[in-house]
Amino acid sequence: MEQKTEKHSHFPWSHVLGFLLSIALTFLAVWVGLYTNLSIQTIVALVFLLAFIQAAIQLFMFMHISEGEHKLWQIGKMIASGLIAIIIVVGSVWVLTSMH
Amino acid sequence: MFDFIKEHLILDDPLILGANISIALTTIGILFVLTYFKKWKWLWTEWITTVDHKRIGIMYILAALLMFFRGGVDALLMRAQLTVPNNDFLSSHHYNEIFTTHGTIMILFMAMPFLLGLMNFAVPLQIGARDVAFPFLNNLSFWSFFSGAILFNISFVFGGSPDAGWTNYAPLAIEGSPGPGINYYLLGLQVSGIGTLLTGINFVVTIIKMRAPGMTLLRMPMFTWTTLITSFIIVFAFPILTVTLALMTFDRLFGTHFFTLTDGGNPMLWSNMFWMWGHPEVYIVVLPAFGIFSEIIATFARKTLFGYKTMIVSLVVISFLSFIVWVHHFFTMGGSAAVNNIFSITTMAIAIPTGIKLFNWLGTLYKSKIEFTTPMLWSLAFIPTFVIGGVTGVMLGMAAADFQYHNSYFLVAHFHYTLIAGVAFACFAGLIYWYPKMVGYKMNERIGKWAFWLFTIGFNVCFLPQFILGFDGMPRRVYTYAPEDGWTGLNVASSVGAAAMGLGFVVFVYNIYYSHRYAIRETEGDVWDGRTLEWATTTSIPPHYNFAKIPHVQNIDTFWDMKQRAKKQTKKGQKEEGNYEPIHMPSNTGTAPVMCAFFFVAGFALVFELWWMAILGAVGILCCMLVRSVRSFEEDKGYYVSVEEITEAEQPFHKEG
Amino acid sequence: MAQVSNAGEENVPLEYKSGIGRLNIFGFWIFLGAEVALFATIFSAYFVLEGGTAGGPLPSDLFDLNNTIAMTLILLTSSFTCGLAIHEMRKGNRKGMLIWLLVTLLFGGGFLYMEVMEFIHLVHEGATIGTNAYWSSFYVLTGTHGLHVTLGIGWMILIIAEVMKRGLTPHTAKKVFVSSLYWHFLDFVWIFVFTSVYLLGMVK
Amino acid sequence: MFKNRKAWLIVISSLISLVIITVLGVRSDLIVLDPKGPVGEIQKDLIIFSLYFMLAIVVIIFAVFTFVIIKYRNRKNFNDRDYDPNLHGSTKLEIIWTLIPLLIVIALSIPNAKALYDLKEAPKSTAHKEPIVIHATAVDWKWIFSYPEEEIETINYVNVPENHPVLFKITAADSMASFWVPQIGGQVYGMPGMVNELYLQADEVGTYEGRNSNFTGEGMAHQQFDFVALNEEEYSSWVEETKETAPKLTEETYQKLMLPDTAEQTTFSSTHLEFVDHGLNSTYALKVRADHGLIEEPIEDREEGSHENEHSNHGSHAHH
Ligand code: HEA
Ligand code: HEA
Ligand SMILES: [Cu+2]
Repeated sequence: MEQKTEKHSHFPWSHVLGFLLSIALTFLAVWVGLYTNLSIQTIVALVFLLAFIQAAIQLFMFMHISEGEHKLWQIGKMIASGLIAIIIVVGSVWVLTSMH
Repeated sequence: MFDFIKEHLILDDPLILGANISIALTTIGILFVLTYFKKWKWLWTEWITTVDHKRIGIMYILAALLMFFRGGVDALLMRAQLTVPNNDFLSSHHYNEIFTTHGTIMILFMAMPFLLGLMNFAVPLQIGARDVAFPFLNNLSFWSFFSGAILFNISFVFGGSPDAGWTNYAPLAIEGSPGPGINYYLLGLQVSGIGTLLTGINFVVTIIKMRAPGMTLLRMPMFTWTTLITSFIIVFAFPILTVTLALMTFDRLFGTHFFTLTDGGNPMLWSNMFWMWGHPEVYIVVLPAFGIFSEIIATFARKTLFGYKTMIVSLVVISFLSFIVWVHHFFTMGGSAAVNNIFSITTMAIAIPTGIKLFNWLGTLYKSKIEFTTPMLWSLAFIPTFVIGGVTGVMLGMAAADFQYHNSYFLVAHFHYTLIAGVAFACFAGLIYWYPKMVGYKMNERIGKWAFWLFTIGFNVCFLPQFILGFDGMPRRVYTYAPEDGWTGLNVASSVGAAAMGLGFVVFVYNIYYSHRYAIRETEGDVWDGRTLEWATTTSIPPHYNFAKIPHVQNIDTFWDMKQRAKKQTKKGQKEEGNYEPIHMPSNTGTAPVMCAFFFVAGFALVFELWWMAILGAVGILCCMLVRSVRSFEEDKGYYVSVEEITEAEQPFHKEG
Repeated sequence: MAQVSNAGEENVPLEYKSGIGRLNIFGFWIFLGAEVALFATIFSAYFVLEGGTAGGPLPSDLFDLNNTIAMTLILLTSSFTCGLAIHEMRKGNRKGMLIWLLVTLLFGGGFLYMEVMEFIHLVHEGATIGTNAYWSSFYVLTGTHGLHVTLGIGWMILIIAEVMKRGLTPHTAKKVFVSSLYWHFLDFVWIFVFTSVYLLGMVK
Repeated sequence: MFKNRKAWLIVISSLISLVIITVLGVRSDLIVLDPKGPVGEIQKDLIIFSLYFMLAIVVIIFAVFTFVIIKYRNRKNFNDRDYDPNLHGSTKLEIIWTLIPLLIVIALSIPNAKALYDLKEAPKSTAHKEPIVIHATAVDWKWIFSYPEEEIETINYVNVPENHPVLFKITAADSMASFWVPQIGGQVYGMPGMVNELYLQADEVGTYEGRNSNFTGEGMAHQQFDFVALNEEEYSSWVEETKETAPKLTEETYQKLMLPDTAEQTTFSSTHLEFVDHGLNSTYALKVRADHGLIEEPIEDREEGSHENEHSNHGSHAHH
């Protein structure tokens, strides 16, 4: 079990960085969505990309997902969750909009 | 209040009136016996509040057997109605309620708890653990399953059963079924679903974190593997069910518009969400069954499992594929050719990993030394019968052909061939196999074989003709048909088969009684010459702490391996004397059963929209949660089993050894 | 359970010190996986029913950019302060941890307050849970998230009380850590609520 | 009991008689396997094609299974040379039994995909003929057929000319139903607020059984109709005659049909499409029932006017 926490016990660099990044990403998403003239598909793709990056920041910088004796299981579990989530959402929309 | 009861108690139907009376009498009888023999305290401290995974497992199995009976009686009633054309034994309304409760009960309150019971009983033993990771949650899981099951079952005498099929499709279940029946369905499943989800989490953590030293992932018994993968599927699939049920509950109680015909709701969304859970669900029940068969076949073939690693790979592949095939349940809904095509392919792809498993079982039998014990008979019968179920599944998976099979008896035959040959056979096999561990003696083999042959032959006589009925255009869920349809002969055959199955079940249950009276009690732990750790306990019924000393694992089939090595060293094996250390165990919980009683209250209240009672139930639940978290302030650390007690409990070993 | 032995190494954070602590934290990750599936299902309902706005006001007319950005920033900040609390905890600074937890709670309360105000406003504008499929799914999605926040607040209060009473032990540290995971997860979900409901709701 | 031969005899003879019962049960005229039109034909061919594969698989597995359990059963003179308790796998075999099913799945997928696309279009053999359009609407528990061109509406039976493609536009007024004429072709769902298209064609004059096969409540078992294929002249004269003699369909009569009940075969010389299209309006039947006091809560008419709602069809319900 390796814990890398004690290394940065003086100043919470990773937290501050994560926080700033999150704020930046949020505003970036707002800007892409509301203040550009991209096509709607591009906007949807971009803002979701940004959302996923931000979610990853939460997981790694705030939630310490890569800690604990079973970190690989944890990370694997969350990746699988993400995959299932995408299947559920994209699958449902695809299937139900294909009905006439 | 009295009026409320009078209004909803079903008294106008002789069948149900009879059931009412017999339920009332049985309840009074049980209460009387408990009081007379002063068993209340025993019941409470030894069973209701227990956190011992073995006892929880046994309670699951008892409940499942009871539900098998209920679902089975439903089935027999349906078969009685369908035996001849234009029969008026059951009205359409009754028939509809009965097939709905039959399907729901068999899958959710029979198959699931039966398998969860076997997992609970066997898995911690197989991995050499003292209990599951979260014993409190385990008790909570059982009771929430149980209160959900009871809630669902009382519908039949109080207020009316759900009648929209176990799939409960909208709009029929919203605009077309005003009574409380559908609410019972929604809330009964909701409450028991919570229990299942918690069990899933519990087993993932148990298996990943609590294995005995040396038991690497690739040394885990196959049943443990299937439990692990099943638990992962549960963790991903049951939340979908939770949401789906909740949304329809909102539609029915709070006027939302998810699945309604009015105001933009989309009834097809229900089918979509239901099957996103529903398809993984059928693999949730069949994968542990595969695990059970793997254990039993390896044990009685006296041979190690063939292709252990590919078995695992195929498990993982199946579990992933199970999430991307759901549309095959509604190919006929009018999706585009592209959608149907993709989902046809993913569906048929499941045949590949399943085929690998099947051939590996055959490989296990190759160059083996088969002993035809009853658990082995059930497991062997599974192989050819399940193949029929599986390949017909692949036929259904071809969307263009499914337009002809859908909603026909071909489908009914398919899923009984998978559910019964896959799941019910595994339940019987697993129960007989682990029975000596549970109670200390084997079930009678001779009676067991009668039950086996009656049930399996009856099963084929019942469901094989149904494939043909499907080709002859007989739709499912019809309460009657006309003589001109030409379906009479095969229906008669089918009903005869069902009767034989019923008889087989009765013989099976009788065997429980018979063996209780007459079976020879076992004196040591290894009654079948087993291969995995559950057989390594010194006594035939493991003590509540399972292992006095946690075993060290060096191989797959650990216990077999240990025995082989012991044989080589000395004839008797080394005697491990004393040197016990006190064992830490969790204490019992009264909070969970009480909390689940409140679940029941809240669920019942919502069924009838009794808001005050619902609030009462909710407050009760919250209080229990609060009590629980305040209790854990005290760092409830359980208790220690003393060395003397352990030495005492491990006695038989010394006598024998 | 007992057989999960204590890892005695010095630099192991408190919450991982006890066997039960490690079990609970790992179990909580598994639970979060289930939560992801739960929210994904609600999202799928939301996306499928997105067009069902007949007979009610349109979301793009009712959503207010400043309000949502404010809510998002509040929740983001609370996630940050919650992280700081864990940071302090790992330094063994009980007081610092408690302060940051309280700050987190304050932000959480603020978020809830804004959400409730928003709901009231929407209801006034004629968008109730029964208006149409769109608004039903809107309220269930944001409401489920809000309910989680409420539970999170209640839970954290209990844990703060416990830490005040018994100090930082492996037992309490584990609880703080698990509740922080929960809190970050709420922010995790909110990112997607913000993106798909509010932001895209205003784009369309 | 089960140790001796006699028991095995009983078991085996019952299994054999089971097979005999089943084989006898297979009459040659199982309707799904005896199609009378090109659509059913495509599906039958696919079914038979897959059936060969499945039978082969079943036979192989049964054979191997029987062989191993007889050869390797533990018995008095068991030959221990046949026993290899540590045989734990064979990469070669495992690859083989992964690849063969894979090939079978591919072999099944291709004709299936082709059939799926073919079924979305009018039958090829009669591609030169303009399909007749018939709307099929399921109402608890009856089928309503509307011929918009011919201005005819029939209840519980539908007349079509033989050898002529028919485009059914399938929808429902209340529950989700499934339109199925097994001998002519496979089914598709009808759903309120949505229209599914299904091409069918009968190649032989005759009356075929059609029904709703999806569960819709109490009367579902009786929700049947006659699918009648006439030759072209008979069909035209039926159209002519009906137009002249059949009564017009009033909205009042139609609303009676919206109540959940079975119905007699009836004919009208105008269609309900004049006042409602269930493919666009999913609440018509509910409103009628609310007016008759059959549903507790009335279906509200919104201020904006119910017609607007109906036509602002949201994505998935879009009408083609
Ligand atoms: C335990 C339960 C269980 C299991 C294991 C399965 C397994 C499978 N099922 Fe089944 N199914 C149900 C329970 C189950 N099913 C239920 C309950 C329903 C109906 C619900 C309802 O509507 O009420 C249903 C309905 C159902 C449908 C919907 C039909 C319809 O409504 O029109 C379909 C369609 O594709 C389907 C397909 C399959 C397939 C492809 C498999 C595959 O997993 C089978 C794989 C196995 C094999 C194929 C055999 C072994 C393999 C080999 C020997 C290798 C060689 C074989 C080939 C290459 C073909 N099932
Ligand atoms: C694990 C699941 C499981 C199991 C084990 C069974 C077991 C049986 N099932 Fe069923 N079945 C389903 C799951 C299951 N089923 C599902 C999901 C459906 C779909 C429901 C729906 O459409 O919504 C279904 C539907 C279904 C139908 C179709 C109904 C219809 O569409 O109209 C039929 C018809 O024959 C049937 C028959 C049987 C029979 C005869 C048994 C037999 O195995 C039962 C054996 C009998 C017993 C175990 C009873 C023993 C008791 C006695 C002998 C006591 C007798 C005493 C008295 C009568 C007082 N089942
Ligand atoms: Cu399926």
